[in-house]
Amino acid sequence: ERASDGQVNIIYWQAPSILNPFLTGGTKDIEAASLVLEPLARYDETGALVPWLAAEVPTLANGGFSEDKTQLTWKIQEGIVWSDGTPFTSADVKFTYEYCTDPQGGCAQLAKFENVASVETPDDLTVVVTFDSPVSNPYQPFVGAQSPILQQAQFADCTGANAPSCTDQNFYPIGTGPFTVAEFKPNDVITFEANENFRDPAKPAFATVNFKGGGDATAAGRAVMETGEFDYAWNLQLAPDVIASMEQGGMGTPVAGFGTGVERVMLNWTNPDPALGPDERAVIGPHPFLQEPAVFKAMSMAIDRPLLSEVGYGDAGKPTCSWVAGPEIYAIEVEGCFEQDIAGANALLDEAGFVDSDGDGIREANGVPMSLVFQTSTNAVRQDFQALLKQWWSEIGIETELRNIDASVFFGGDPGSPDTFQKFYADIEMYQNTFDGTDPQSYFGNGLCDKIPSPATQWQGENVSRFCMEEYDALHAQLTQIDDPEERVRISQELNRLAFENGMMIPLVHRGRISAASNTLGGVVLNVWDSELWNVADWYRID
Amino acid sequence: MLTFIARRLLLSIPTLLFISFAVFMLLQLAPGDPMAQVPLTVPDAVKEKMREALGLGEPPLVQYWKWLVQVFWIEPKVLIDYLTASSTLFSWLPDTALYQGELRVISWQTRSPVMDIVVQRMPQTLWVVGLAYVVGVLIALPIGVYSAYRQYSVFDQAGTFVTMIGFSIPPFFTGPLLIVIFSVGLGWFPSIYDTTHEVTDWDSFVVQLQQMIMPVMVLALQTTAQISRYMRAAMLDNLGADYVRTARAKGLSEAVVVNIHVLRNSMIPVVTVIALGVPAIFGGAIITENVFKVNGIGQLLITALFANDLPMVMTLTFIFAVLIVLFNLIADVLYGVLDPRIRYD
Amino acid sequence: MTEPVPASPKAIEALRDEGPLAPPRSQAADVWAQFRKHKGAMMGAAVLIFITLAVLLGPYIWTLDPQRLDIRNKDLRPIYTALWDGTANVSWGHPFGTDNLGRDQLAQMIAGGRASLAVGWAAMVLSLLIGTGVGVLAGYFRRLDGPLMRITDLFLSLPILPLLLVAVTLFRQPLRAAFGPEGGMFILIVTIVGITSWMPTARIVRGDILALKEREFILAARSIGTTSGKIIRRHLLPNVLSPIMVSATLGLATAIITESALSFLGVGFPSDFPTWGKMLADAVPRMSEFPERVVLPGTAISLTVLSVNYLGDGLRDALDPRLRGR
Amino acid sequence: MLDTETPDPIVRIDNLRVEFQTKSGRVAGVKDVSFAIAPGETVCIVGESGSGKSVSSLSLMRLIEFSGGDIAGGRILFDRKTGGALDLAGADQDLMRQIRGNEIGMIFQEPMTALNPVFTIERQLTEGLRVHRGLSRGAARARALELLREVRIPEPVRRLQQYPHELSGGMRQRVVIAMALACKPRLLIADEPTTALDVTIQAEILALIDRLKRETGTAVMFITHDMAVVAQMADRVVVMFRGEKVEEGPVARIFDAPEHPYTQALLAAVPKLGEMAGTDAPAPMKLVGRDDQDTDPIPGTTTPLLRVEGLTTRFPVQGGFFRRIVANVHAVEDLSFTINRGQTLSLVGESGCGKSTAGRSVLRLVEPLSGTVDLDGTDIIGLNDRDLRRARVHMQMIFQDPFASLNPQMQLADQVAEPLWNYGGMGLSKDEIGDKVANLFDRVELPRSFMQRYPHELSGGQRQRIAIARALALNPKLIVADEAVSALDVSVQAQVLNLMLELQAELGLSFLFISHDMAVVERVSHHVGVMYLGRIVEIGPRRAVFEDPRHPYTQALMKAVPIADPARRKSERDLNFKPIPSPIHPVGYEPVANVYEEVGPGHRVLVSESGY
Ligand SMILES: Nc1ncnc2c1ncn2[C@@H]1O[C@H](COP(=O)(O)OP(=O)(O)OP(=O)(O)O)[C@@H](O)[C@H]1O
Ligand SMILES: Nc1ncnc2c1ncn2[C@@H]1O[C@H](COP(=O)(O)OP(=O)(O)OP(=O)(O)O)[C@@H](O)[C@H]1O
Ligand SMILES: [Mg+2]
Ligand SMILES: [Mg+2]
Ligand code: NI
Repeated sequence: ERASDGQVNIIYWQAPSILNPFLTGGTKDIEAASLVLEPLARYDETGALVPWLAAEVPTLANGGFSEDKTQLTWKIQEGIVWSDGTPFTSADVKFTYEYCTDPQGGCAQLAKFENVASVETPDDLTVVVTFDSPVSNPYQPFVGAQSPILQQAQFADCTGANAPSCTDQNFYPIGTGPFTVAEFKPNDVITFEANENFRDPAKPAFATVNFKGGGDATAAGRAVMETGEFDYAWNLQLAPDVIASMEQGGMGTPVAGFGTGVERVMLNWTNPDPALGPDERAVIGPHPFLQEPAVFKAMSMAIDRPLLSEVGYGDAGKPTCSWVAGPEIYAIEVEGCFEQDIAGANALLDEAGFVDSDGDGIREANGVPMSLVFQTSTNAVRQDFQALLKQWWSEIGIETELRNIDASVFFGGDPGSPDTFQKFYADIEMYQNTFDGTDPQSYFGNGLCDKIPSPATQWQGENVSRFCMEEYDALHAQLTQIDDPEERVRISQELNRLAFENGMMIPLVHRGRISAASNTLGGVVLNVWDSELWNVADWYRID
Repeated sequence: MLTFIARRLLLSIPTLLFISFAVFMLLQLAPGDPMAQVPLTVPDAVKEKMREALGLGEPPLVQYWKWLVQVFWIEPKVLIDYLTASSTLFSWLPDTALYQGELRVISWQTRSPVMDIVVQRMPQTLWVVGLAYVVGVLIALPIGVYSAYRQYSVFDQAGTFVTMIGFSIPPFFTGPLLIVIFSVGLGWFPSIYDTTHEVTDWDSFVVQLQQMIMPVMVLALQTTAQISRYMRAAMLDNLGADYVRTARAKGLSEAVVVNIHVLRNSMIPVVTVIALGVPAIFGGAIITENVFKVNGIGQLLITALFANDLPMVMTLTFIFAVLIVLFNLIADVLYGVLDPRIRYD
Repeated sequence: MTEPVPASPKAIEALRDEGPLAPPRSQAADVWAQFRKHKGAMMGAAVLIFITLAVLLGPYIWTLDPQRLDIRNKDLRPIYTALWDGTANVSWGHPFGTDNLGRDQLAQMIAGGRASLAVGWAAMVLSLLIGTGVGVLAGYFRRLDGPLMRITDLFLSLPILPLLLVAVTLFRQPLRAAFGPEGGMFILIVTIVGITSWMPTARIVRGDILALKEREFILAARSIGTTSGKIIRRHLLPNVLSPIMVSATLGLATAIITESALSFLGVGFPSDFPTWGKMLADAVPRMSEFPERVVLPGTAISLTVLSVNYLGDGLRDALDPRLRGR
Repeated sequence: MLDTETPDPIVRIDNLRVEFQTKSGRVAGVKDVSFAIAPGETVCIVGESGSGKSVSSLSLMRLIEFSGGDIAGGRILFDRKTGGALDLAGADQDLMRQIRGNEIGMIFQEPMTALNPVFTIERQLTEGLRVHRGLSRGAARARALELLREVRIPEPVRRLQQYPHELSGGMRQRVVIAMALACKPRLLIADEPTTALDVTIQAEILALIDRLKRETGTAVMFITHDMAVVAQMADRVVVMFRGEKVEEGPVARIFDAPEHPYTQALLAAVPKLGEMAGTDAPAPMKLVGRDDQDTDPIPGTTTPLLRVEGLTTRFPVQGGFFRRIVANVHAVEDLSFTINRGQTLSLVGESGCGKSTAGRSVLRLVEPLSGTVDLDGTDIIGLNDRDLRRARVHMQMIFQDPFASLNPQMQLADQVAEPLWNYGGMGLSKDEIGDKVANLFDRVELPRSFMQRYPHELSGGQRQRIAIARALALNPKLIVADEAVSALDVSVQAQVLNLMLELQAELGLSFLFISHDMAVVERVSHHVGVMYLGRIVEIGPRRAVFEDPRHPYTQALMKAVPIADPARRKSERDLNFKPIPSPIHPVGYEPVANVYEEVGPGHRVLVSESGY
């Protein structure tokens, strides 16, 4: 029954600062907003697409997706109303498209609407999305937590340049979701109330949501599992032994799910030598020695992936040698990849002529010592990884200097900061990222030559390692043309292999996400393909 | 006295301008771009527009001037409007409408007026950090007095020992330690501060007390350590003074001699030390706030910093500077009030 | 009553001043004698010397590399836990135990102490130099008082974090190039802690100088032709030593703790470079299973601060000839 | 001899011994002291600094415990109003609290610090009354007012609301006396109540205590080191020396026929006003036990060394919103005098009349507003900083407070050598400087073993000799001695004075001697200038000024000086003092120029407005 279970307390150790997902890139903001704003369809915990506000997912099979792959027709469920009681119509969907694509607006999710030529509304419940060219994956706009639907009535005056200054709208969006915003304190706490007008009269079970932000993962985990103050803690990036000991608290349990995230070491294909000056660093290639196959192969061989996985993620991690390790079908198996082979690595390097010529324990490549600056974000597990990798590489005569940067700076993408992962002012760096849904095509696009970040693109661009290979580009182009699932898998695996064997990066661990839920909280289904709070309407209290 | 205050206030204006200018220029030096949060896909032209909307791209001096106007002209107008419209104290005044929708100081991070957020954060900071200061002082004073009165006694030695330990243990250790003991082990207090909690009756007040007690104690430990040292030194200075002997010769009891005659004199330097410590309250206690999730001013500053939210950082820093200058003045005035020998003209 | 009248009046004897009774000794011996009487100070000195020697000589005696990971021997408990817990996982090879990656805790304590003490002392000395300098100049030269005190206000209102972030981004590269990653960060941290913590010292010293300046012996020094510089050096500085000492002891603690807070916030030394503060911060999540990991560095920090505090107390007494006589 | 003891003394101290716990073991502050005080009697305790006077009195109040001492032996029998004698030495502190302030009142030495600076006079006066008498606030206030009237404070009603710092030293001391008298104690202990005060105020306070004693019959224990005050006040005298009583007797007997050599020496060292009558030049004092002494008069020369003309010094008083100068303290106003080589000019006057400022202005340690200072042909006022520093070689200063004028952190030899270092050693090598310093120590009769010591290890007299040695180091022509002996015990004072006179005779030094003590001035000066409110009201040869004072202020001053002779006691009626007007005048105020009338050779008297 609606609103019968009192309050649910959710803690995110990063605090949301805005509730309009079109104006922010932060997961915390998007997931907080997902309690209120909903898309037409979203991914479920298996990565499968499920209709949400739409009546069904349009496909080629049911005719919702045109044969020429340029038109997608959504049918909206009947009887959906906004939380203010007004009906939800296709006009709102069209408005959302216009809102985000307004050139003055600075929409953060513009990529979702990249190929969209137009959005038409033949009637109140029908939305037709037309693409400017055939697309193999049309489920980008209005799908997933990153592109939900805004209410036209509320945001009509907030388009274009007005978007950022509409504080009220951005803080208190009206949505169709199970909850409405009662109070928003930026960077601190949000109070939600059950939506009176939610389409399922029995949901949500909770009357209010207390969404707290800020702090650190340890405290969040402790608050759920040890003290029981909170019911749900998001994304606990903690060492497995720490999580295990928290579980001893008996108030809650960790929930894990495997998504697409692979913790990997990116190798810099350009020369990050500080002497080159800011505009030339990370632009001019090649790296003095990192592109030597012997070098990156030896580095990979020196790694004990199962150990890393165990130390860093426990049950929530699996060693991997794939760049895209999930969904599993796309992953590749590499012979001997999980075995550490220091001797072999040393032999490989010796053979390739990288020897320690001056006896300081560090090999030289063309006269320069093989010394690497290794950066990553500040996070206990990553620092442990760094230490382990440093040690292993030192055993094969490669010296590493560690550096860690605050996550908000490292992932902040600030073109002015020298410390972003995109700028890559280091030899190697470690992080993971994920993609939405289960189709890896656009993610594989991150290895294309034209996605290289550079000053010209304000340092934006996803090909962070500056890996550039004609063969790879060609193969990826092929992938975009092919529909046959099996063929897609084959090409994907091939792309994976190319990336691994040519030293784009060194995959380490396919890591799952761990969150924690209170033992008294029912209905939690961890979804790594969409917002973790995707089914919050189904949550209830176990007595 | 009044002219003294007025003159000092007048003098503090150039000081504040100087400070704000220096801080502004310093922040300009910092690399960073508020467009950081804007995703990669936004075209350059759009970004340029957004940048202009935020007042970037102009020479620093112009930006500084704009900021000054916003802080000293537009924000006060908003404040007056608010006071005359909805505050309990001044709402009898006719509603003013000074604020005509000019651009206020906008946070780049949340796209909302900085002042609104600051006002929102104030209560937490005041409740916790402020109360911690008060508690710390209240504990420190008796310790200082008694340590001095029984100099080199066991109490004195133990006091020194404990306060120095309190001083040397960082809050990021004491905080979690208390949490492990009292929240996890005993389950007495919550480990996470609820900033939405409102005190309406006795029970909610008790809840408020429970959630404040640990952060307050962690912070108070530091204050206690310092203030009790000052108090002890001041008491020692005064206990040997001639007037103490006079007071005793009058046949006054020890309690009166120490707690009235000596204490009153010893408070003079200590009160100024206390007053000078007040601005730090508003600066927040970043680490303690972080540990207990008291999202106060400290947390605001650090998130703003990491998110490159210059208007927020600048405004907070400036508020801090204002408080420092103000409390410097208050300390001086208090000195004069407490010590009749000081004359201001 | 009858008073016996001495036969020959030796009145001049009666009028002669009594000189100091004890034979004169060298100043150093005097200071030492007084210092030795201060039990706390002696203890403080002993502890401090022990800690200093331990971190300086430790690496030669305990030669394990603090950064060496020995994953098979991770999470060992300190040897003493075997006293009450027979099943504890201990090893004589790691008397203080190991951390979650198998780094030897004893070696880390030694290496961490080197860094923490170095940062503490260097930052303290820097802040004392600036603080005393500004305080003396502001107190002594009327004209400098206003400007210098405004600058003090400015620095008081500078938040340390923005400053650090700015400094890190501006200077890290050149410093790293010149002094290596750890050396560069060391210089940065020391400088930042130094220049953001001298203000209280400056205020106190200024106040004391203002008071001292009115004392007659300063006027006397002027009347015998002592120049301002020499007045400051010979007459003022020795007399403000005691407040400076107090600032110094508090400053050392603040510096060590600020460094650890910076590590805690992730803007300090490289992550594999141990300092006491960082060890403490890193161990906090596992505090209940492995209490020794917080207790050991925590105790080290407290002991250092305490011993410096007591040492300062004793030195202050010993250096002040007025107290020394008693 | 046998004392004629009153049968029932109010307090009787028997074999008192007081010890202090110090770091170097237990030391005795008072070794063995016995005496008694009868009702209505004034017993003066005299002795030098450190002889145990204060310790005895504090023991009587049992306040000694609070200064770290304890009564190690002896009895203090106090005759309580009710119920006979009580041994205070063994009484507990609760009982003592009832006695203190109630049956025994005490006046302390330092009026400046004896009052709590942050409470009003009313509060401090009524406190004791309310504790002991249980008076209501109003009644206590009425009584306080009455007390203030009794001690003759002007405007008593206003005083009640004032704070101690708003009162002058004399008024404060009266408040302290009022406080001690509040509960009509039967014994009043006065511990050097006038030492810190001007002669004029001292005379008033002494008269006041004397009158109160006569009117109320209170017994008074009067502690002082000033024999002149003893002569004025005492019925009986107890002489103390290094913690022991050495002599006791009626005042006339002590002065006429001192028995103990210490008493004899003490009395010989006291300069008595009028002693030098009939002589022109000063001469060293004859001290008991010193046979080798040269007491020839020192004539000096008549060639001028220092010529001061129209010297004016004002201190600005800032105020108002912009801290502009709103008024000036006219500290020194149009001062003119001349000092001859080898001679001494003394400036006398009450506290605040500008003596120190005058001395410092001459040396330009404070910047004078106008006037000329000509030292041996050098125009001091016109010099720039560098030349001024050079010129300082020829003029040195000795300060009043031997405790404050030496750097506590510096060894004595270094302090004496410092002037030499400052001038590059004056052409001496390092060893020669060492020799010179050692010679200076000999010169001022300090053992060379003191060279490595610190100031706090020396007595006041020894320190003042260090200050003299420091002033002599550069062989100056002129020494300004600002109250150089005021802080010293009489015997030490005599030695220091003699030393100064000897030095003058030998080295031909000139002194500008600043003092408020008329007897000392009479002893050392060739010429005397009497200052009032920044002006010299009378100046001339010492003999002329002392034997024939012309200005009314000089005459009043002379009258106030107590004379160390019990036969020449002054009565209260002789005293007639007006309060000194403020030297602060608004900006723009131009005082009239000084006009003098020559009444004798070199003897000039101010005839224009003086403010008196
Ligand atoms: N608190 C103390 N601790 C140690 N010794 C003390 C203390 N107070 C006084 N004395 C010693 O006791 C002796 C007597 O001191 P007391 O103060 O009675 O002298 P006094 O005659 O009053 O001198 P003055 O004329 O300077 O007041 C001195 O030798 C002094 O050093
Ligand atoms: N630095 C100063 N600033 C302002 N006023 C001063 C200063 N020094 C002295 N005065 C004032 O000048 C006047 C003369 O002071 P001065 O010290 O010369 O008197 P004095 O005769 O030496 O008194 P005492 O006998 O107390 O030493 C006093 O009213 C004093 O308050
Ligand atoms: Mg005394
Ligand atoms: Mg004077
Ligand atoms: Ni006899």
